[in-house]
Amino acid sequence: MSFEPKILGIACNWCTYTGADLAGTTRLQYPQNLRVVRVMCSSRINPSFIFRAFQLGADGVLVGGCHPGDCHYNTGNLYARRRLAVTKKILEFSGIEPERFRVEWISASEGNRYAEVVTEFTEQVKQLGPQTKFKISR
Amino acid sequence: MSSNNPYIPMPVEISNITNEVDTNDIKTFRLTFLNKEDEKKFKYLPGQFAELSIYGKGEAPIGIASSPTEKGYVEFTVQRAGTIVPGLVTAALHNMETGGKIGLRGPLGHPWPIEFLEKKNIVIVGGGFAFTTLRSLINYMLHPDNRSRFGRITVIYGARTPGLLLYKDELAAWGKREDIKTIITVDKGDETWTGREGFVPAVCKEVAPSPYNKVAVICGPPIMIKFTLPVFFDLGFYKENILTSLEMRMKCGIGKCGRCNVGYKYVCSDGPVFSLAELEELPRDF
Amino acid sequence: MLKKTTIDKLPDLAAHLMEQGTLLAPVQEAAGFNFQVIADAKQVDLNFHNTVLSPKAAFFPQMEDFVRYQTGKSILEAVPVELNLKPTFLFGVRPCDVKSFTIMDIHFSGTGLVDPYWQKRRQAATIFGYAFDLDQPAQAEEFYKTLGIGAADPDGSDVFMIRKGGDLLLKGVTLKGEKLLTQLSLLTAASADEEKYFEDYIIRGRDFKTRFTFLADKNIAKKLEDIFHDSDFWMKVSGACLSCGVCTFVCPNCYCFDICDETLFSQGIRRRVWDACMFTDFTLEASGHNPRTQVFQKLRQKIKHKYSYHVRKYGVISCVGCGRCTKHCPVNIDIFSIVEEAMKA
Amino acid sequence: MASSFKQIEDKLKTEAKKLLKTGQVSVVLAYGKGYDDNHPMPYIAKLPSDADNIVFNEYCTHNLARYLVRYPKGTKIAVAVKAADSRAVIQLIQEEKVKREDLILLGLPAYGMKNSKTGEIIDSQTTCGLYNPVLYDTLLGEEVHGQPVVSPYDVLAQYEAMDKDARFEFWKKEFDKCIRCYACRKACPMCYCDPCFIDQNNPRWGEKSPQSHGNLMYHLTRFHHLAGRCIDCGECSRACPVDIPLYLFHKKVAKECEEMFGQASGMRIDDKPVLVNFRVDDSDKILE
Repeated sequence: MSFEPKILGIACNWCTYTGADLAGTTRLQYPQNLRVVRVMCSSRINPSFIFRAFQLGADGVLVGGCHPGDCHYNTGNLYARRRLAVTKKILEFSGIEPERFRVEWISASEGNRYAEVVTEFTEQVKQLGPQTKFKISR
Repeated sequence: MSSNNPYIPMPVEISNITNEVDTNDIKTFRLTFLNKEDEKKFKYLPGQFAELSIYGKGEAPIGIASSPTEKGYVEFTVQRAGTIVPGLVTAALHNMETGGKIGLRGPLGHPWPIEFLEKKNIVIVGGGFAFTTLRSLINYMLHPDNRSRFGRITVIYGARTPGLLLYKDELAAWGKREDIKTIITVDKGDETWTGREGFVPAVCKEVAPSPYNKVAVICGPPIMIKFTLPVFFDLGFYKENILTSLEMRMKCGIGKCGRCNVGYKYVCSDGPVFSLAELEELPRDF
Repeated sequence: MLKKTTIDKLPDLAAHLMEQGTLLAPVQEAAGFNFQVIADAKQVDLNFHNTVLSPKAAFFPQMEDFVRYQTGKSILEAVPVELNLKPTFLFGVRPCDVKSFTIMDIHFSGTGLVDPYWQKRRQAATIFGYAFDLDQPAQAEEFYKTLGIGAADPDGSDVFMIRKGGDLLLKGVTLKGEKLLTQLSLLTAASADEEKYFEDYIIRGRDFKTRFTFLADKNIAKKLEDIFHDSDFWMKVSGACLSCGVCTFVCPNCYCFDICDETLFSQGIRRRVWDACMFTDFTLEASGHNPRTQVFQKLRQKIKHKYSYHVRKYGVISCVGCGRCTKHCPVNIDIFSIVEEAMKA
Repeated sequence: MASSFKQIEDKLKTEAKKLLKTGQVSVVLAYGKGYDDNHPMPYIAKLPSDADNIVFNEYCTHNLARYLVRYPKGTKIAVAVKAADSRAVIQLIQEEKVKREDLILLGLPAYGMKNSKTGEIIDSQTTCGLYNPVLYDTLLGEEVHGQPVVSPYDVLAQYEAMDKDARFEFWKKEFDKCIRCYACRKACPMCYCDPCFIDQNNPRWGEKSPQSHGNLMYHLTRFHHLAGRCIDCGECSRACPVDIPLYLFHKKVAKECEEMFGQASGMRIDDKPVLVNFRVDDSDKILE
């Protein structure tokens, strides 16, 4: 049986989550490995969410937010961009593959792009294999 | 490891839940033992406490509200605690329903000194939610088997509003009895309130029980205790005859975990009941 | 009867003990020596002054599991964790640390309810005390002489060991220890000279110089109670304190603990974990009220617990002068100096 | 020519006495005698006579900015600052924990500080490698010049070159040593949260027991919380009783922040901490 990664998606309510809805209503096909959690803004994401996701067994984490400049709260994703960049560097230096963590800007109208990103990211994580470093053994 | 291990709780079932106050954050839980041996082992007197234990949430030390004369169950009146740090155990308990199973570890601490109270006239002063172990004491003393061992009993109980008075039915029942004098006061009444208004210390001053052969048992919020103690002291009560119960963060409840000390006394294993004379020996700070 | 072996043969001795049970002995780590469960007999190393962490963890581990439970399931399905202990050999404990066990005994199994975990672990263990090297000066932090503990006191050990050049002299102090020594066939009998050396060494150890001040239990307990409300004094001595937990975690006598429910994937364990009176949440009540928030109150609690409350409650100071707290304090707070100053205050 | 420790100590005493006498400040944060000469302690002078107890020698490594947040706002404080301490003060001012006008900074240009635990010289290997305070009101001694300028990030090269699996093993081994005494966060001048995220019980981010996963969560999140704020004083690593090289990770995060956002922490009062700031033209490249 091939490896089916578990991927946590954290999506902003206004853009990416709506984009995901659009991808669904337009009947686009994309892998089912992603489990999406909706947050009000990408800047709501506490870096601990990401560490915790990896600890609890996520093989990858995908964060989706509005394009810079389009934030529903004007500047939320601009803060998030900086913060999540740091998160990525920390993950990298701690020894986990940084490719397991990805931030994408996907607007509400980009259902296609959403499907593309999810497909691509799932494939990427699949290549990396199961994430065992952070994962807490049961 | 389970037998005689003081850290392992015994299983109990919630057989009844009473909503005590109109703010819905204080409930009385009636617990029955699932193992009959545990019930025999759980011998307590008024004033003792026990750890209510919910796996996954933790433990909370709560005073026993029922009297040992009530057989077959124990009762605990629990307030949903915490504004800054949520009280995990009390919140979980409040979300439970009849039939839920929790753990119980106890009885812990020292009770009100029953033998010392015998043949004396007793003034019981309670404030708000801290009335629980006093209710246990009153019910214990009022029991037909015990009533003759004690002298006159006066109860002074205050709460912020009428809706916050605990055990309303029992209060009414005591009011009708001849062998107990009950004085209920609230800080501020509402339209339907016909009783007394005023703070507990002021009421104590007004009632002015004579100190002769009397013991005062006081339990309430710190602010009430702070102002009530001097009243009794001024009335001429001996310090040894003023009793109160302390509260502090506890974990083990058996004097091992080292956090609930006031001076060299652990509130859990040396208390929680202290006389004013004992308290004065302890430092006034933590 | 005094027995002996050579330091070269230490791995053999260790291997013998490992056959009979679990061996805990000092091992060189990056930050210094520490007691470890020995897997390879060659690891045992007696060339240490003292360990970074105290050996209390042998009887009072930082994590002690009480109960396994599953969330969402009934309490009736919770399973108490059984302690299945093999005989344990605690090898190479310095006299001051051995003394700490007897002090902790009073708290855990001597008074009130008995702590079953401490008691079981204690009963399973044989303690090999190991005298300090009297030819090396004591470290600047140490002050066990103040607490009346000699550098070569065998009290409390089951077997006591003294090093003589390349030899290791061993003597059974308790029946348990003596019996064990007779079973260890690789030990040889010591000569009369060595016997004398051993006895003299113990006596010499009593005069071994560490920091010293005259301290009577009752006096210091009383004195500290008298100055309890002297917050100027406490503010002064705690000025630098960061209220971290290093001093309590390395201390052989600190026993405060927290009971935590730790759940992962709906499998949980109720366990006790070391706690420190220096932590903010140590006394934080569920209501949000915290009676002890100031740094000086926390340090006062720590010092008074050891030198005053413990004396009032159990009749003995809960400190053995090992100096670990001072040595590892990030800001060099010295409990000995504070006690000395308190006596003067 | 740099001033000797003794010269600086004398000036520090005089200055502290003067400030306390004139009532310009109510507290002077400096160093005092410990139980021996190699172990001085942070010292809080409140009376002019207290100033005589002040010492300064090569072991006075503690970051005094740690104590600033303890005082109620508006307290006038004079604080002796070495290079890293002054950066911590600047960072605290940026974060509005203290006000510049409440502080008098007594600069200590110190070269040759030693770690009292190991006796090693403290340099850019474990700290920021600056010797002169960045900001001060009075400089008590001559500025240190002529020392080779070494990037504080040079020490990272060896770890960055590591294979990621080896690096994970390295950190896992280090974090597994942790006994969760929290000396690192308590010694840190920038760790002033109350309660710390790790002490929260709902949600609980990490267990209280020192197990691998809780340790990892605690340390990684702490590194993140100090991103762009850590001023590389190295106090956390010196405070650690089990010698976890926390400074390495802090240095790495600081380096990345500096490269991505073009701003080093604690250098200018007017800066904003990088993670509470943004530029519209921040590149998306930083996320790659």
